[in-house]
Amino acid sequence: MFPGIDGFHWTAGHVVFLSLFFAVVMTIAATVVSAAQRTAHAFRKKRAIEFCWKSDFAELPEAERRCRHELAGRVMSRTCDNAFDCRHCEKYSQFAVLPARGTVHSLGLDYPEDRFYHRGHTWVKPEEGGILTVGLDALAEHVIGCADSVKMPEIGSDLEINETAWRMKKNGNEIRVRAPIEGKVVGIGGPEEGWFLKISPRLSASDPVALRHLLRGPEVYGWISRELERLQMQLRAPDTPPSLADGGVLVPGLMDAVPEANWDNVLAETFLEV
Amino acid sequence: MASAALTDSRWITRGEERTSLSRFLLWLAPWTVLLALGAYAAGLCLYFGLNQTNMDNRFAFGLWIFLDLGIIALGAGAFFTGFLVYILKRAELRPILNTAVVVGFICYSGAVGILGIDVGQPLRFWFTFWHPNTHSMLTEVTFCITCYLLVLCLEYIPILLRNRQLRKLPSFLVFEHQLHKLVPVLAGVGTLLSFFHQGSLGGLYGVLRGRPFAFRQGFFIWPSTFFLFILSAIATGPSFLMLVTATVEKVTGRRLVPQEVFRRLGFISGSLLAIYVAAKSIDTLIWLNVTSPSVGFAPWQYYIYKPFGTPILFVEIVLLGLVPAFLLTYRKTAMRRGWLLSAAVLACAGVLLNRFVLTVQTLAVPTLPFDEFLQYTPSWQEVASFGGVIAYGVIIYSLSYRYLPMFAPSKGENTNVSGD
Amino acid sequence: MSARYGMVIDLDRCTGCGSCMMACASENNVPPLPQATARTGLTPMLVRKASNGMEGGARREVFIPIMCMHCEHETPCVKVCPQQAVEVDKATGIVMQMPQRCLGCRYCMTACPYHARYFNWWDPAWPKGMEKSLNPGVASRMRGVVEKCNMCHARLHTAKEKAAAAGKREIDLADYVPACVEACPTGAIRFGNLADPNDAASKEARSPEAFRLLARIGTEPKVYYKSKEAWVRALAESKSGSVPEVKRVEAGHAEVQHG
Amino acid sequence: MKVSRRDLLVWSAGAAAGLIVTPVPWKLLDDTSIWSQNWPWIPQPTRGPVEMKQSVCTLCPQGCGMRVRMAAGWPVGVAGVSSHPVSRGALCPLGFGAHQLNWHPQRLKTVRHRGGASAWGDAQAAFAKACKEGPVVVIDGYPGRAASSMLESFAQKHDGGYRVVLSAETRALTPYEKWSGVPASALGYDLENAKTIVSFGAPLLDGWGAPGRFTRLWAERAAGMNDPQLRLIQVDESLSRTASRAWQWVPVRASAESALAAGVARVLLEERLVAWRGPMPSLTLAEAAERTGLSADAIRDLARTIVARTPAVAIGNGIDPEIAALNVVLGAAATPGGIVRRSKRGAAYVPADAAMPSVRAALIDASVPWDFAPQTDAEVFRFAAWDGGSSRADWLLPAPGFLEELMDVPTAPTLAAETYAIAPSLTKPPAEVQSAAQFLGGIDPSLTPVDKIIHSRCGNLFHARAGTLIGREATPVAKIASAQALEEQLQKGAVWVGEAARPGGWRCELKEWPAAASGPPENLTATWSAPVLPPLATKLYQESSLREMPARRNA
Repeated sequence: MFPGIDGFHWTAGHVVFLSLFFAVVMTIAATVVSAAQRTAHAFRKKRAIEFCWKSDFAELPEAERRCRHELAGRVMSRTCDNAFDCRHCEKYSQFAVLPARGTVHSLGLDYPEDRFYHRGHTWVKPEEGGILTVGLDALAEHVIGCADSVKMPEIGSDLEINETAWRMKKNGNEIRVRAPIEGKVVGIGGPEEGWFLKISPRLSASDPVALRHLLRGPEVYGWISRELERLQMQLRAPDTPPSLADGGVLVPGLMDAVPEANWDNVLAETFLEV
Repeated sequence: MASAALTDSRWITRGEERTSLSRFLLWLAPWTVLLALGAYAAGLCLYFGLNQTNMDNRFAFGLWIFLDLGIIALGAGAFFTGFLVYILKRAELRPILNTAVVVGFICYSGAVGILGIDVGQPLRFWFTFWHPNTHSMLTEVTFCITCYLLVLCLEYIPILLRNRQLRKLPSFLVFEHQLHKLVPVLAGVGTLLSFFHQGSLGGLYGVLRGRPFAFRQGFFIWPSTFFLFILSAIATGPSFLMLVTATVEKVTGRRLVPQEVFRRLGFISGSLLAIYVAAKSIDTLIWLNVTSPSVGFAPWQYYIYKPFGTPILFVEIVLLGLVPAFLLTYRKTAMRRGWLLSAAVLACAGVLLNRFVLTVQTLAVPTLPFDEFLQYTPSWQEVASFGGVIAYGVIIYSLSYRYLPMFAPSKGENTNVSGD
Repeated sequence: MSARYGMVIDLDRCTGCGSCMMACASENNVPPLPQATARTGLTPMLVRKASNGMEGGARREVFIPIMCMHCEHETPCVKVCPQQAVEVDKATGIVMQMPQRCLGCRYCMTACPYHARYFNWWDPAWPKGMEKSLNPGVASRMRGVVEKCNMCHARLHTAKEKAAAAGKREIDLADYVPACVEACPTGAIRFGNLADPNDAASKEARSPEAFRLLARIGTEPKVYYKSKEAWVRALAESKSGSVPEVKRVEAGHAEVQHG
Repeated sequence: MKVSRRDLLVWSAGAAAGLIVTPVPWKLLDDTSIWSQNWPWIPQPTRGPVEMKQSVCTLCPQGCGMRVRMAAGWPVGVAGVSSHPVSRGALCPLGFGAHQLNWHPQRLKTVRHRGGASAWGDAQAAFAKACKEGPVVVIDGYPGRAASSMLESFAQKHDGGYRVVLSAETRALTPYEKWSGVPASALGYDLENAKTIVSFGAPLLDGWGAPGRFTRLWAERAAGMNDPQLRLIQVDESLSRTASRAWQWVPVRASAESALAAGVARVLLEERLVAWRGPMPSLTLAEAAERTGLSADAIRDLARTIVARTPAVAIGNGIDPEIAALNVVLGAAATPGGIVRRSKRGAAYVPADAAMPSVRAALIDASVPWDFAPQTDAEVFRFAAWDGGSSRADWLLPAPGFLEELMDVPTAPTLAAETYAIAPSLTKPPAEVQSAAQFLGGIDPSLTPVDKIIHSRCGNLFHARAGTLIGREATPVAKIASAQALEEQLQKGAVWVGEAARPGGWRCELKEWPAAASGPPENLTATWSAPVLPPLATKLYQESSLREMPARRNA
């Protein structure tokens, strides 16, 4: 194939054949290389997390991908096609003006009105000085109870939205809590005052769209009641029929109370994992 | 308790019901034994040389070449489905796509593995790339198969990376995401390659001027078998996919793909098979009446040797060609799953018989007037390595089925991920 | 002008003694392997037997030495070899097999209609000490490669050296005689340059009694056979052609005998 | 100038890059193919100076001329000598592998006594003892050699017997001894002048006599011709190698040859197709037809065909008086183209196959065919270069192998003229090896050693001034300067050929028609008498359907 090799002579066949062959090889190589490059690029542009979240989101069951406006009863049925990112959702405003029809009733769980809620069961509470506090919501607290171990991020580290904010371990299950908002970690709350993060958001909290993607008001009730329903479905003993989602009060430390359940699935669906 | 016992549930795609790990291992055990036996036999052949086989100077090709041609033909479903989905945009076939890729990967890697044993000097595998003789169909086959195996690996990676644990690593997931967007390119390349080497495999025998039983005239540098092989391969590939899926459904007792997909595959397979049978019949007539006599061989003399009598022609063309083609396309039978699957079995058997006739009968039939008809029975080493490849396939598929989202709806359909 | 070496084998003279096979095997350092059989052995020159299919007094048999036919046109093995381990030497017309480049895929063996190619199924081995008796002009092949008759290429090489030493460009054909030709006790094998119209061999090749096996396949073999008996010449065709032919010839032959 | 490390790095990198575009790395990569060819465990031929030696094949009494290729002092190939007056460039197939015989795994290298290891000393002692205690018989398979005369004179000195195992060709000539008084060893066939040859089962084209002699003759005068100058008629029960090539094949019942001979003779005599007058075979034509399975007409046709073109000669396979008698009837005895007396001399040997009672010991020379078993209970000393297996000899004594000892080559059986040649020793035998002659010389030093005998024989040839010396060119002995020169020529592979036999040097008296041969004719497959076959021959028996592996050869 190269000069100086006995018994080899070039023919037209070689030229055609080899050029074809190398064209193919090049194409294949190019494909791989470009895929690798794009990956690297995504990381450089800090968009890797976004990609991950979006492909995770795509894998979520239909029931978990409901639009907030459906939860609030503004529309009959709508699947979110924007990975819960209402900040860049052009449909948002046109639905947001509609009146909410969701019935607001007691959930037996404490969801204060002054907070915003993320589908990964975290709340966001604006503090003075544009700092935001992020913590686990009541349902998550009830499910997990007291975690065996918690791994909080470093102070000063940057969090992307939907990135794993902190990890908890309970009965051998790993729980990844998704960050409801992007920003820099400025403070960490320990076990005694309940695990929470203090975050200085990338866009200031005063920005109208800064927290638009988080649930509030009636949406929360719609969402939580569905979550409770799902929880009950998942936790019920195989033989008993599903009891109505009448907001039966959750026992704290559910994981210890019902150890035999398939917690792997329950936690995954609760914390938007695939 | 469940957490206490040895479990791999965290590796199984969420929402997929899979049998317990112990039962799965129990299922794998026999196959692993077979695979080990095959590996041992292959080792013998590599260490002591091909005298371990029952091949000889007259029967220079044996069971292995038949295996290669057979599984590569059946593996054609991979590139063809890819072609249908990505190039012809037949989205309804998506559910079968992953299976197609995995099956293709198994078939091709298996074939390449066997080829590695089959040559007398495996250490010199690279010579073909080094001193390529472009007039040899085998060169074309070698080049294309190596490239296509590469392509299949690349198509397999995205499926692999979508495993529940692997995807937790952001870099994997992003790479998978990026690669997946380029898969259509690969599908295109794969189609090109496959068309060529499926054909070249047919050409392999069609060009044998010295073996009038296999020799065919053709178009430009390609004998007619070149095109017949492509046709038969793409005709039976879908049938084989259907069979694999149906088998998995039987083993797992779960419905994996909608019946509609089966019917669709069946129809594609059937109509292509019909075309193939027509072409094959014409080719056979030309061969019997023109090609063969022109080099001094009267057709009847090929078929005076038992068990290779004229019935084999009938079986190949009618029983395993025309009949399944009809069953797969005719509405009434195509609606009935039972008919559909048995037709698919016939179709696959047909392509296998065709490869068998071309590889084995060609060598058995005498050329010189004082030659005698030859017998050949493979040695246990040959059979064992054959079984090893089968076992390898079953194991790879089982693992993929258990740990990868083979039939789970792939992304892209239900949401459009905005790229960079 | 390039030579075209070939042979004309007079089947009427072949007594099937096997001297050619022995001489060939010894010239080319073919190992005597106890485990080799009729189907796995190495016999670059192989004398085979054909009959007119009759029984009793009417039966006739002929011995047919088979070696590589050195096909000139569309040489099947050359066409199929994936890595140019076989080629037709332009200067001599000899089909050269290069074992050191052979992958051992055996595609050429399936391509050869004469079954004149052989595979080294075993490592070559000789009884203790016998390697001292090997022909220094020819290297022994290794397991896993294909080999065949190279028309005693080593002898051609020697002849070339001799010619070169004498400052001649063309070799003297008397210096280049393949082992089988040299060994034949009846002189049944005539070796020569078929491209030279005055060469005895090429003259014989053009005689009406000359024929080639499977000539109609169209590979232009350079090994010719000749016989006065029509039923033997009928062997040029495959069975289909020859079976009825032999019957007719046999009748003729019978009277030839007692006449 | 000063070279920084950085420069070095840059340069080496550049060099590496540059190397890629030269053919060197690719060429090296390509050469790995050649390396992968030469694994250490693959034997390769030993290189060394190549030279051609001329000699004579001594593996059987046919004495074919042999060109031996020597490399680094070892024979690496053999070929025929086209100038050789007898073999004319031909060798038997087995001869072509002979140069590898000395490496045969069954080569005898040590003295063996009743299966156990022993030493020459013991063998010598045992034999000397035997000589004192009683008569010893010396058995030779290749009479007429210098070594033979040593064996013979030893036997005479120690009032023992000298017996000979004659070749089948010579045995076929023994019937004439009775009728003419001429020893069979002095008779031969004048094939060169025959026009019709009737072979009664003799494998004329398959190892009968010197391979080159008849095959060449046949190829020149008969092969493939419808009306050849030399008509070969083969009487054979099956389509043998010779029958399939013969001008005519006469298929007869098994071992009905002599009956056919008698039948033919009767037709010849009754129809007065021959001049000869004498006793008529007792067998009637009808009986002959019945015994042979041929029609009476077929036998008549055969008889007429035989005399249609004369001289005609019948050749039998082994001792068969009726075939000999047929030759007398045909007038083939003592006429050109028939059976001729080739020498005045020629001893009548005592055949070894007769029973040998009251013999103390028997010494068997290496030239005696391996499967010959003496009819005696004496202590047997068997010389052999190879162990053919299943030997009943008490002593197995390792003899020199092929081309390992100096030998002279007397006239081969069936030849029409006398010949003499010398086979020098080309390679040196392994230690521990002795020929029978050397052995006897060791016991009785008064015996003249082989080289002396050869020397004196050359002297006699020279002084006789008869015949021609045929080397590269033929020179009459009369023209040769000295006995010395003659011997040197012979040492270089030249052959002495005596005068052609004069017509009618002898007469045959056939008083009455001989009795039919006792028992079936011996089946002579090849003249090969070595205990083993060359490995390559064994290989070809295995790897081709050309020949059946001889049962008796466990090579």
